[in-house]
Amino acid sequence: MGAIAFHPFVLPFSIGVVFMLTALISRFILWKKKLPFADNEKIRNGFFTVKTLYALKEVFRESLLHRRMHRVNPLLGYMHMTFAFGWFLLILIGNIESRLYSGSEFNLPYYPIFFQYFVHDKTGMPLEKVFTYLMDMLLLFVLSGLALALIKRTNSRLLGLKRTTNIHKGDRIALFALWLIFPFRLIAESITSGVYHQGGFLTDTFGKFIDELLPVDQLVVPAWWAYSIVLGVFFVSLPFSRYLHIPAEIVLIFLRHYGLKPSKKFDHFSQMELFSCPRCGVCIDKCQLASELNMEQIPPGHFFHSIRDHRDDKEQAFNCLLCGRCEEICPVGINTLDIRVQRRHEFQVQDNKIQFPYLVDGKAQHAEILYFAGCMTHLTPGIKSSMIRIFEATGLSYYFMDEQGGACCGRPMQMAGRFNEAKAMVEHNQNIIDRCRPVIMVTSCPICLKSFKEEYIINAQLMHHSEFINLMMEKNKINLKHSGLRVSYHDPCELGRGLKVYNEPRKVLHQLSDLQPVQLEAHFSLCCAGSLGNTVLTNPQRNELANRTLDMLLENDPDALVTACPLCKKTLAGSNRCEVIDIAELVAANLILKGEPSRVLRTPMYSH
Amino acid sequence: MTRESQTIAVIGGGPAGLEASAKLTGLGYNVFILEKNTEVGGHLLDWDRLFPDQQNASEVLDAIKAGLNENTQILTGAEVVEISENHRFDIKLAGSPQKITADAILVATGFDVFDARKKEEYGYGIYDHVITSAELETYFKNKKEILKRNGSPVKRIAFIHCVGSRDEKAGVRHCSRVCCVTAVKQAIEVKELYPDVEVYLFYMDLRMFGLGYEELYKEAQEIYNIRFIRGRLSESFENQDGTIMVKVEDTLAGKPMRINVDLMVLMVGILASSGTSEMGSKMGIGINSNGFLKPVNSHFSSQISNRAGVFLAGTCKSPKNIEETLSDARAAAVLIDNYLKAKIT
Amino acid sequence: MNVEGKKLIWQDYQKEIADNNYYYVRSCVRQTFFPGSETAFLRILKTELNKDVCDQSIHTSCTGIGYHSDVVPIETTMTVVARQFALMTEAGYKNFVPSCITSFGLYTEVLETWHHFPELEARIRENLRKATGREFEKPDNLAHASDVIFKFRKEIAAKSKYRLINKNTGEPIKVVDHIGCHYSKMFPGKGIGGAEYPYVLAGMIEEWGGEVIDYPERRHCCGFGFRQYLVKQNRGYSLACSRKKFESMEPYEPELILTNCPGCPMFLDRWQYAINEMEGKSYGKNGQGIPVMTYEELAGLMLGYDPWDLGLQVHQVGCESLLDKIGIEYDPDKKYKGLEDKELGKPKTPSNILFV
Amino acid sequence: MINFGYTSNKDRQIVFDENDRSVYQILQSKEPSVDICIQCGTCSSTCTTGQFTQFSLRQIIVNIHRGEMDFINEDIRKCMFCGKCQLVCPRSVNTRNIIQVLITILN
Repeated sequence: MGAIAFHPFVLPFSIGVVFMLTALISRFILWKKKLPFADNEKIRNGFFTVKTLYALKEVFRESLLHRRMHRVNPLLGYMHMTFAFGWFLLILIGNIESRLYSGSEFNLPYYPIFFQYFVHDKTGMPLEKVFTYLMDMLLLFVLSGLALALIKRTNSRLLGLKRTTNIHKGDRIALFALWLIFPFRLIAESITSGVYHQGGFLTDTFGKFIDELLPVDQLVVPAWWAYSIVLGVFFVSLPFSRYLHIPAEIVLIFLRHYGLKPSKKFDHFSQMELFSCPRCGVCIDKCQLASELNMEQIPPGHFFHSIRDHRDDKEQAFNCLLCGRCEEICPVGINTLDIRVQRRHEFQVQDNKIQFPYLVDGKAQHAEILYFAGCMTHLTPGIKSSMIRIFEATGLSYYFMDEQGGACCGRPMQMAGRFNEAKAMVEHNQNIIDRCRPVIMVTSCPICLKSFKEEYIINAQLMHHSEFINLMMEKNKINLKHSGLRVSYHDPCELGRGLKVYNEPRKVLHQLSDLQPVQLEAHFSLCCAGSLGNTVLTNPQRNELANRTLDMLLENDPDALVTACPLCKKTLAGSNRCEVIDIAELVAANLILKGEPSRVLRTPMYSH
Repeated sequence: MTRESQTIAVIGGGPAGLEASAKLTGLGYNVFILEKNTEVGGHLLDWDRLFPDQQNASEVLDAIKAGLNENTQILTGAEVVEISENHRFDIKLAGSPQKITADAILVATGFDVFDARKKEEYGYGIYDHVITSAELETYFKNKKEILKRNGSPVKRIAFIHCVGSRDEKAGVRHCSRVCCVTAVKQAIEVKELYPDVEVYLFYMDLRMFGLGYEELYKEAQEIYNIRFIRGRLSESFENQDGTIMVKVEDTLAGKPMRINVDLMVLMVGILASSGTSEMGSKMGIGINSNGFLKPVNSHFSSQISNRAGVFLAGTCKSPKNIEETLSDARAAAVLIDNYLKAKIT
Repeated sequence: MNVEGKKLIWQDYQKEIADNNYYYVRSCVRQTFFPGSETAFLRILKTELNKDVCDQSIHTSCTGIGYHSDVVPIETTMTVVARQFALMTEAGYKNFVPSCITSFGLYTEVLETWHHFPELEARIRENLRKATGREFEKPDNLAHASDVIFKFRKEIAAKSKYRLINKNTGEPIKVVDHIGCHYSKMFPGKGIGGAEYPYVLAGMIEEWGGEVIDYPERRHCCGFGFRQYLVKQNRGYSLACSRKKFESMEPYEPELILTNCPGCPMFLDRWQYAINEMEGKSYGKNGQGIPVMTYEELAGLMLGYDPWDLGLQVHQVGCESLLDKIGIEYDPDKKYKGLEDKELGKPKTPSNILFV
Repeated sequence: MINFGYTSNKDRQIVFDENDRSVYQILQSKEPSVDICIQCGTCSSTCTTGQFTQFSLRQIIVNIHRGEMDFINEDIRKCMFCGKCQLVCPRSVNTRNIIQVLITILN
């Protein structure tokens, strides 16, 4: 060996790497300094624990292998994997190869990258043939991913994506650089092999082919220049493009393992989540606003992009159903809903005046069960009366907290990003609940339940009425007969994706009825479009969405559609396309009561 | 006797009279249409387009007239002076030796619009920029520009509902029914012609009873930006610059309100026409407390008068829209046929 | 504005006014507010028009203010009214002419009530008989004093020394009329021209050469409204009513406000001063007030009576500017001199602008 | 200036032409459904906040249209945003966004 291998063409690459590392490290240091003390403490405490190992494992599985992405969309997963894992292996194996060859622990960083230029004869190197084959294999692997990326850009449907993300200026440079890296590497290595015949099955063959056509000995240096330049360009542009998601996601995974969580405010953790978005585009098709109403800019892929580019994202922030379908599907596990609400909060007028001075202490009464119907339930009196009937059937004592109406739970205000106002309502209701000291607290409205779970401190078993009914059923406190109806179940967003209550309502319905499957269920269920999370949608737009949801729900022509949320019930019933009933109503109508004939649910109003 | 040998006198050549005549001649009867004016067609002649679908009034009139056949004799300028009965009806016409003999009479003498001058405090006939809905309709029909007296453009228009309807002070207790939707229709037409004009409707209640009327109302709000203010005009005044100061109570805001407009359109109500009252008294037909002719039963024989052989159709009985008027006329034709058939056998 | 349309309405509200032998009943408050007015009325009728007018001192208040303030019950009021009619009957007159608009409205209301409820009239006759031993006939003709002047407006014009014309420009003087609410708002048929476009004062203005100015708040009350003014706490409401009228008429630049009610000239005159004292705002030209007059005062001026004999010195808003415009001669030194040159005392001048 | 012991009462009349009605125009541009309100009062009768206060979205809308802006800013802050009004509105006015937009405009 002797002299250090060097050629000026290594400069673009080297400068690029140094620049990128400097930019990234300084960015992360600055960012970490701004983290609240508690978060820094968590990082310090977690660093030298097994958490780091778990984080590394997840980085390997997610950042390199893209396991979650595979689950969502195998082709897309493969594409991401080739780039991430393939390139990673190229670097890793290339490093090993060059070290084995040089026998030195110390290598200049560019040496393995341009190894094929500096070394033409690897004779005597251990496993020489294996490495040559492996490196060509890996290059082919990455190139196959590149082919998919090109297809995605030109015809995303072939990859199972109806829509894909758009590219913007900064991204475009990085994207083209990235695309060019591997073809240029192939060309550089092949040309070099054309002269020195050192390559493997891919580069050697391709090198011979080029040798036939062109004067390869004159092209060696230019080809390596080109390869080095695109690498340099990519590295320089990385911190300013969407490819920042590569390092950001890794950091995010560590942070999550150290116990950092999104807060209410749009803070540095949110920004890290934002930068972790690879803009893969899987959220776009899942967003009903994008897929049904062509509101392309609403899904997180675009929304985050607007925030990152400091474009006006107000409309995007507010015009979202907060149904959670994007969060459910996100391969990176970004808290898309939290970020949406955080952004809303940014747009809201911060008001520190005393909120709702008119809310004075409400009446409280101790009972085993505390029932909070919720505002919306007051517009569906059938649910209220059914719940009372069910409570009475259980023989437990209950207190109907908002029987005469009460303050809102605060969730709609929370979703609008007006936290101070929401807090005032929470405090009001919390006070009443504390004084009631229930064993079980039941609510009919999943929207309220979500608020109770997240914003309140409730020292009781807190549950939705479908969970309560299931519990009572399992404890034999109530007995049900089969209604004889074929029903389909609509998962309310807040109950399902929001609170992960999927099984209880289904267990109850299996007892009561002939439950029909629907195409999109549970995690993947569609939103009814009545959501209080959205203030912008017009009524015709909501109707359109509700009808598409109904199309799916009514596929199996059920006798009735069952749901577990007063708002979903009202919204879906508004179309007059089928009978929509709440699970509580179905239960109440089919209770087996001692000494009293059970009521029969009235015949469906609408035939279809 | 056959249908061909029997004659029916239809008094009034408006939509009801013409439609009934068409159906009766279609059945084979001979019909005399006695029209006081120089032309048949009634108020449809003055109307431009009809709510809620903006169909041309002249098209509707032509369609009705197309149903008439050669058994119809139209006598215009024919004013009924006297009707005597001697098995059949003998009708004497003013200034004409000709006497019409008929086996049955259909009264279709229609309505008059309320004389807005009676609401002195609204200033019709006194202030320069106060017109009635009927006048506005002639503006539309004659493609006359809606301008201020000095030729400058009108920037703001107020439509005043219930002028001579539901107003005991004006001696009218009933609701004229069609003016609400007419106001909405005319407001939209104004906005179509002059999109920049601000249009305000002052109402007590908006009675959008027909299919498509509510939709028209919503369209007025949504598409044409027409504003509805719930308050009834108490009085108006002409300002120095000729604009009209409208004084209402904005009942929804719970405050008195004043607003200056360039033009005020009074939605005049529907009253029994002078001819209707005259026929009622001449033939001894019952008149209800609103001045309209009273059928023997307003539910199941609403086209039959208390006098045998005399039938009633159209707005001489109550305010109606065109559809109701024509249906009523056809019903009357059937009842007349039943009556005469019974006589034949 | 279409004057022809207005005239059509005026035609509908014609009113029978007796042409001689009047029994005149005075107003409680006018004699102190505008003391020259009633004297001028009698002088015009007796000396200019040679009419027979009976002016007695034995009649009382009609109780109108008390009645409208809810302190005098209606039966008491009716009995007092019956006594006034009895005095007329005893004096041998049949044509009743009150000076006050409130009285006129009240007499009209009482007569209408008796017309519809004869048993009530019988009871009142009985009351009067028991209380005073008097009997009465209902008047054949009831007309307000302004109706009488309206009736003879042409005769007055014929005898006039002046006309309502600016002598410098030859333009007619711009006059706004303000009719007392109780003149025709309660019984439009009893007022000349009805309630919406009353003609009683407009007719005089036109006949005497002036130009009648209509303005949007013409129909609005002056703000007297008894209870509004009599209770000090409510007085701001009274003031606000007059202010609304001033603000509405201001752009028309009226040169005179003509009235026919006891309260209206009082408030339209004094509130101009009060507003000026409170806020420094005045509604006339050059920071002056708008002169306010009663129809008798105006008629007297037209006939060449001395302004100080007519009592114009007790007006808050000075009338000299108007007198100068018309060219009426007057002696400024005599303004505050009473009969036989007795000093009346001068009013305190408003602090910020010259009103008097 | 003299204090007479009383002042001129404030006129209650809505002087339409002099009132500042710009807020309605902005509201209308940001939430067009405000135009189709028929002032039926269903929203104000179902209103959760209405149980505790005189809050009435119906009156807020009409007052803003007339340019009567007194107390509007305080009033809109009473709304709890629960959305019942939106569910009951016969004209499907986007009631919650009206509040949202007003809060933004008025601050």
